[in-house]
Amino acid sequence: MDTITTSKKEHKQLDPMILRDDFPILNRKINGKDLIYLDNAATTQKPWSVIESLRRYYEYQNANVHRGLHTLAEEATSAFENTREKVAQFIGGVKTEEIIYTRGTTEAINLVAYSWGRKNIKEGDRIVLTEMEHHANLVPWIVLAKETGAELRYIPIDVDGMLQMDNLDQIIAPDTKLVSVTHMSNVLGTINPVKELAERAHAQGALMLVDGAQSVPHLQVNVKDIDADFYAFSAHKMLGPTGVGILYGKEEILENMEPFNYGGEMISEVRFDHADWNSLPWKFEAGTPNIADAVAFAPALDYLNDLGMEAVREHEKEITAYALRRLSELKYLRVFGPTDVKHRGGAVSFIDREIHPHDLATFLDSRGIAVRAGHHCAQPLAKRLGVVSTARASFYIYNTMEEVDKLVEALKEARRYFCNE
Amino acid sequence: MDTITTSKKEHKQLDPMILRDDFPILNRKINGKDLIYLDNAATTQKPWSVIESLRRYYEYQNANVHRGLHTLAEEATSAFENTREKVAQFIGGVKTEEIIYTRGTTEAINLVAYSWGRKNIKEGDRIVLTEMEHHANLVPWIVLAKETGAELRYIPIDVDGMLQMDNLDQIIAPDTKLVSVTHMSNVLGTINPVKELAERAHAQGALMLVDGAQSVPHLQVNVKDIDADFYAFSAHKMLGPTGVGILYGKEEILENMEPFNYGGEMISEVRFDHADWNSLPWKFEAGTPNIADAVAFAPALDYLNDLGMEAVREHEKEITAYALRRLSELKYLRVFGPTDVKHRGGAVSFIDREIHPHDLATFLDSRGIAVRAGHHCAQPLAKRLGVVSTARASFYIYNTMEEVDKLVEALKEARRYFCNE
Amino acid sequence: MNEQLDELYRDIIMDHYRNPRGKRKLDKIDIRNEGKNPVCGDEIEMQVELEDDKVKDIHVGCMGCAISVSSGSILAEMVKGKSLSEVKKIAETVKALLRGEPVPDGVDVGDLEVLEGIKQFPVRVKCALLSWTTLVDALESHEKGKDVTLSTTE
Amino acid sequence: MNEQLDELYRDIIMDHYRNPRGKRKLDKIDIRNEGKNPVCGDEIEMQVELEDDKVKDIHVGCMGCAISVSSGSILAEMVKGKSLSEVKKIAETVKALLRGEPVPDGVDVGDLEVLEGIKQFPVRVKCALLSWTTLVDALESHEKGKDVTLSTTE
Ligand SMILES: Cc1ncc(COP(=O)(O)O)c(C=O)c1O
Ligand SMILES: Cc1ncc(COP(=O)(O)O)c(C=O)c1O
Repeated sequence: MDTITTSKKEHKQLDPMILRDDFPILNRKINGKDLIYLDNAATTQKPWSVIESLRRYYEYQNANVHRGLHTLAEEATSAFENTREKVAQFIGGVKTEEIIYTRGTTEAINLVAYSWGRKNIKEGDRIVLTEMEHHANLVPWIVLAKETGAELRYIPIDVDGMLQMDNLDQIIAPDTKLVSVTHMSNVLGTINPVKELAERAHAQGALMLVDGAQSVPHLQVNVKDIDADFYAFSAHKMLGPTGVGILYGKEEILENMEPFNYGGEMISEVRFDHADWNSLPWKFEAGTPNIADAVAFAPALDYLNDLGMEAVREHEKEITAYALRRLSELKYLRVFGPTDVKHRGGAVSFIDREIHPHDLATFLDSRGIAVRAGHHCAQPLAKRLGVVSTARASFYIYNTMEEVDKLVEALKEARRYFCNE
Repeated sequence: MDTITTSKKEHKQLDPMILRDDFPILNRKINGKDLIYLDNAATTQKPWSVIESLRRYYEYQNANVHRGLHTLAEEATSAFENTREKVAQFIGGVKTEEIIYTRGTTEAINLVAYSWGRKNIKEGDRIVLTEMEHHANLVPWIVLAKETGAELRYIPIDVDGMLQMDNLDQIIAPDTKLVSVTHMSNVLGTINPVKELAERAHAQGALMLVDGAQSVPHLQVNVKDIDADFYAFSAHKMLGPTGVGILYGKEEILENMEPFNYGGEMISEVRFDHADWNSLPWKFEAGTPNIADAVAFAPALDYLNDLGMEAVREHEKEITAYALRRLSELKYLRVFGPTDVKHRGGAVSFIDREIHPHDLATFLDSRGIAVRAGHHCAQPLAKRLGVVSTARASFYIYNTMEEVDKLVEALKEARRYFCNE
Repeated sequence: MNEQLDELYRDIIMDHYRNPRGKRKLDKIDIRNEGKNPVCGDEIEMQVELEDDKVKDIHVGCMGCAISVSSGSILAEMVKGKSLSEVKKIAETVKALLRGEPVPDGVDVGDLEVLEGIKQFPVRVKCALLSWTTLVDALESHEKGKDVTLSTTE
Repeated sequence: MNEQLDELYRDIIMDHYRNPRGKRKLDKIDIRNEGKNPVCGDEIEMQVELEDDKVKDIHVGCMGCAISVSSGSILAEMVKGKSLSEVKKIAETVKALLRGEPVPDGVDVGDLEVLEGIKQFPVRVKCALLSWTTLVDALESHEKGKDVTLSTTE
């Protein structure tokens, strides 16, 4: 790839202008304007290599996996398992037995709630979350707590949108069985101290689940260093196709869990009245998996590896710092989340005090700018922030400073349009 | 499409030789031979239109669905929901509220087992299956029966591989809460009288689930005519992409079910201690769905609609009848399943009395012929048939009589190779 | 593109948005209902005073975007003195306008016409419908003697 | 392609397949174990008679394809008189051959070499490994004083 130039510091830098060519959708016109795609926390765009990989799979290799004794089935299986190995490497070099394919982060967390939670969470046990969780890491636990009589506790956030770590011993108390926390907030951008939280969790004998939907795409993540027991993320938020997610789990924990879905592939033997389970990771992968998309996730990982996750993070810090500065010039905006980019990623939520976020999003769309408006699947957080919804611009590797400028211009224009300013 | 010629009887016929051009993979060479793909019961190949649809989606429309106020999100949502409408039409004109996206048949059945089963199946209740079920429609019920103390009963098969319908009142007895039956066996090819079974189930107050993984791709299915309460199938077995399945459920039943997975999209409101559910069908679709593949399922349905499901069925009857006749010439084979193609589809399982099915499959692969060998995810059935595994050739729209001839030739050759005949 | 946007945010809409009618809470409340649009987070509170099964007075308290607020305001202006069946007919008209379908006979479209521009913005249609659904639900339940406490559009 | 196929099904393999060694069941059984390859449905039953911790006699009953049967037969032929550590070493050699890796020093490859052709057929590698895994598991468990009743490869 020629998208990388080595800087003086022997530190790779990425040039969004060059790598934009790899993303065909960025040529699209929206309402007559160049598309400015700032909805990357919802899903990212895909490079040629991923799109081509899908085509190639269906044109040359398509077959069902695992049980085939013919060439296509062997090739499909080996491509499918090859991605699993890449994923295992990508998050810090874990075992392939510890990498389970799911549909996405949501299913990964539900798998834990069903297979681990329903066995291990009892009345009076405590599950610790934070006030900034996405519904995916909230609703499964609300339901589990209702079912079992367990107690939910939330680590509160401070005015900057950072976790308040001072009263932690009160919250992660001895009865705690699970601490489940997002690594990076999809609303505030906050990067949470998951390693420290894992340590606290383990000190109380609790397990640590990390929702990595927003972190794996943007940071170098090492699940072993964090010492997470479970780590969940989605391919579609990191250049990969929709329909593929990953649950990492420590082998000994997965070994002791019951399966989630039941059916083909996940069994070793079935009789009319009994079934035995297959070994890891297949025990958790019932039925025909999403083969093509798993295969096409590999070039997405290759792409990020080629850029280097440090370069990805550096670019994001730069563009986020710039965006925060430019947005702060607009006094009628309220911008949420940490102000120091050391503590945050590139999801920037804000409101205009006079224009409803939906009207703002519709207006920006008329300028070709795609932002999201709403509660971003974190309603309790929105309430905590005292708003119903916010607008959110979220950046990725192909976004430029110029696009930030255009966003700021359009926000000013919106003022003229809606408020006669 | 020019793949259709109208016959004298005003009845569409399909010409596999013409429509083969629509399937790029059929040009592949396997071990120097033309690929003869006879593993369609595992997964089918995909036409250009499906592959192109994936490319187009990622190049022009890719965005997350439902919550977006920008153009891409609107377009993606409308394409995603458009497939849902096509599916609703394809299976007999049901409501879109009754069509739930899943990963495949397996997940669809698990959804019912978790959301409906765990609420409605109690100790002493009976679940009725058949001896020919796929693990996907077996293991979820074995586990549920174990958990609840419910009883499993199996409708037996006769020597031809047809269901024995004479003692049915003993089996579908008053305590029965669910009858769950495959519409078409993936091993025997048998087409089961699901309409009659649904009537018997309903007469006892039980619900009827139909595993349609093998039927929807090959027959005209009308779930309303069958009066099925649930009906499950997979896109990848009917020209569509991997990673998409459908659960049809009657609206009033789905309304009264708890959700399965929990997270974004499936909620209407979330507080720190409580969550309310979204309306149908989204209540059952937590998290980012497999958007691209759902979108690309539409051209697969279009393709089948253009051919006409009657023509699909006619071609399959023809090729299956021919295959059964040719295979019966080889006296050392044992061929399973009904002999009359009125009662069966195009999955033909057989064994050579001297050559192990795996050796046979490896040999056929060396001739470019892809068949499956194994228990086909129906171990109890295999045992019932007195075998550990079988070889299976399964046909679809692009298979030709000539390919059947080549299969038969290769089977003879295998005899010469392994048995010095 | 400004033209399309201007179709959505016509002057009348913006006027209703800035000065919504029906803001005043009622003293005598015969029916209460709330409406929510879970996708957007729009919320509406509605109070109705009846007289002979007709809407005598109405309060519409809406937290939402320009479209939902102005649609609620137009509703407040239009339904006074109307019966359930008349309100239903108007709601049908709103739906038809938003979908670009022919409107039912015998309805004075009036201010409703301004809602037509919304049909270019499918996601916003729900915003415009929220107040109407909430009111129709409330009146229907009241007629059947049932309670209703929450209506949603999605 | 016949060449590749012939590499898989060499004459020696076919000979072992047609006349598998170790067919006879034992009278004195010190260790029993079963092996299963869930993907293929291959099943193996193994009986071992020990003498001073060495394999004195062995029965290998295998229902499976030519590869698993012949591999089991070769095993029966090779392990007599061998200790656990020696059997382990041979099993490692089998694995190495099947993966195309260099074989450990100090093992007389002998008949094992015929298994090399299998490496072109990744799915069949498990068939060849089944008997070896089953035996190693059995001996290891026996050494630790534990019971083993089932081994699987997948
Ligand atoms: C009869 C039957 N039921 C269920 C399934 C499972 O379908 P899937 O693997 O797509 O979930 C299959 C296919 O493997 C099948 O043939
Ligand atoms: C922090 C966080 N967690 C979980 C999710 C859910 O991911 P998915 O929708 O891919 O299952 C998202 C994205 O929507 C997210 O941002």
